[in-house]
Amino acid sequence: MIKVLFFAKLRESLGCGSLEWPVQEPLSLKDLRDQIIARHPEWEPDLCAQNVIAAVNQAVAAPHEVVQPGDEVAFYPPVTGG
Amino acid sequence: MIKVLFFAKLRESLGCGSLEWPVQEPLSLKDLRDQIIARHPEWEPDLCAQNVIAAVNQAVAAPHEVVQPGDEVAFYPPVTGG
Amino acid sequence: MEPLIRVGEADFDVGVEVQRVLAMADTIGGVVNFVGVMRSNNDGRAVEAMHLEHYPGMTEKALAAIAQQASERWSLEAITVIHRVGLFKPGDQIVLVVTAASHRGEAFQACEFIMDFLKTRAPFWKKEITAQGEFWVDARSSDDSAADRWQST
Amino acid sequence: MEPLIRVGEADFDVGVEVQRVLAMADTIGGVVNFVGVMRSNNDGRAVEAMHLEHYPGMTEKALAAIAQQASERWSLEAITVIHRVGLFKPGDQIVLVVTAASHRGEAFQACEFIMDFLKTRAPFWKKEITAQGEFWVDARSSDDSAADRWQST
Repeated sequence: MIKVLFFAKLRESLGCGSLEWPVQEPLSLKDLRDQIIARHPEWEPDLCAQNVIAAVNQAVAAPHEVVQPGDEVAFYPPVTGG
Repeated sequence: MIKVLFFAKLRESLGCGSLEWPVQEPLSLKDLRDQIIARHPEWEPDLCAQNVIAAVNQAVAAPHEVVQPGDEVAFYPPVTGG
Repeated sequence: MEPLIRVGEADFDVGVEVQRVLAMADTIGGVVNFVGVMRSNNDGRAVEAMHLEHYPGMTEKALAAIAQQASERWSLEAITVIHRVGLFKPGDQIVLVVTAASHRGEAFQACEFIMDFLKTRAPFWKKEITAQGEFWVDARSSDDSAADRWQST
Repeated sequence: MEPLIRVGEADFDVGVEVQRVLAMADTIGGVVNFVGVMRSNNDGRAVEAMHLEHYPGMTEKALAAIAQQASERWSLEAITVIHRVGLFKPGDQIVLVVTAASHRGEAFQACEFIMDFLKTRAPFWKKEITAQGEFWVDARSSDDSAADRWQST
């Protein structure tokens, strides 16, 4: 399993805050996203938006980064704190 | 009369914090200083030191600035506040 | 020098945080603070309240990483970063960054650096509540530029 | 926007001063503070206490003039300058500069500008009291350089 989290505007657009994704083998962040989109085709515009940021285990990660069972993955829009 | 003030290390070196200087006519700050030195020759090294700052009526002033009866003049070393 | 990082709903008192820092080292010559505050107006839009969401866990890590970078870059005696989350009214304090150093120049630069990176790297999101509805705040490109200028120096 | 300038022996509470500023305008987005503190050590010399002398009357005028320059140069919502005089112990607060603005960059620059000019233009003098005797503090050329850099920008 990989825990997948969505935040802020992205969470609201998808109508989903978190999900558990079944994974047996390591795969790239991009492949994980594509698998999720295959299951939820209506999420593609929001999840593939240019400005969406991804984090693996709470650190910002590039699409080619490899994730594995037990990891925590998050997708979120540009940050606006401070 | 012109009120003349000395501050900090300069005050301690001269052994004088303030004096009333009799003046009837306007004169330059430099001439005022020379008159004071004529009266207190031992003050020359301290009062003519390169880094001594002069103020007229509580604003920093150049040696050629004209002072007149009723003015307040101050001489002091470089500042070290903050 | 262990930075103090705190994320939560509780408000803060700048005076208390300055005193806490001063009690840590007697080599401090200057303390710089930044307090971020909720404005009643954003780009001409009246804002009644604001909700601040974050990514628990990652937020603390991101702030600690930014504080760590600042402490490697400048000679600092103390760093405090407090970021509030939850519901805010205009005038409420949102974020506090405290940097202390022997010399003021380092404290000023480190404080501004931490704010610039916090604005662009830490996972917080603001949603404004107005008479016209609720709106997620867009990221500012001026904040990106502010963070970018530290790369070239 | 009328700057608050205060010179005297009384201590200050940074938290109280920040709240005072926040009560003045609801367009404030960021407040920057600098607190200058007495160090127990100056260039390797242990300092037990310090006496701070000033030129009453001129001090307030000089600080007001510096605040005025800052308010002409940056878009500020509030300025506070508090400078203490008298006898200090290590760790005591000496000076507080508060600048508030809609945007943090202006508040940061104005606060640093006021400190740089205060250090080089306002008539205060420090005398350190050590086990070896009392010594007037020499002006730092680094403070002159800090003030000079504002001329060329």
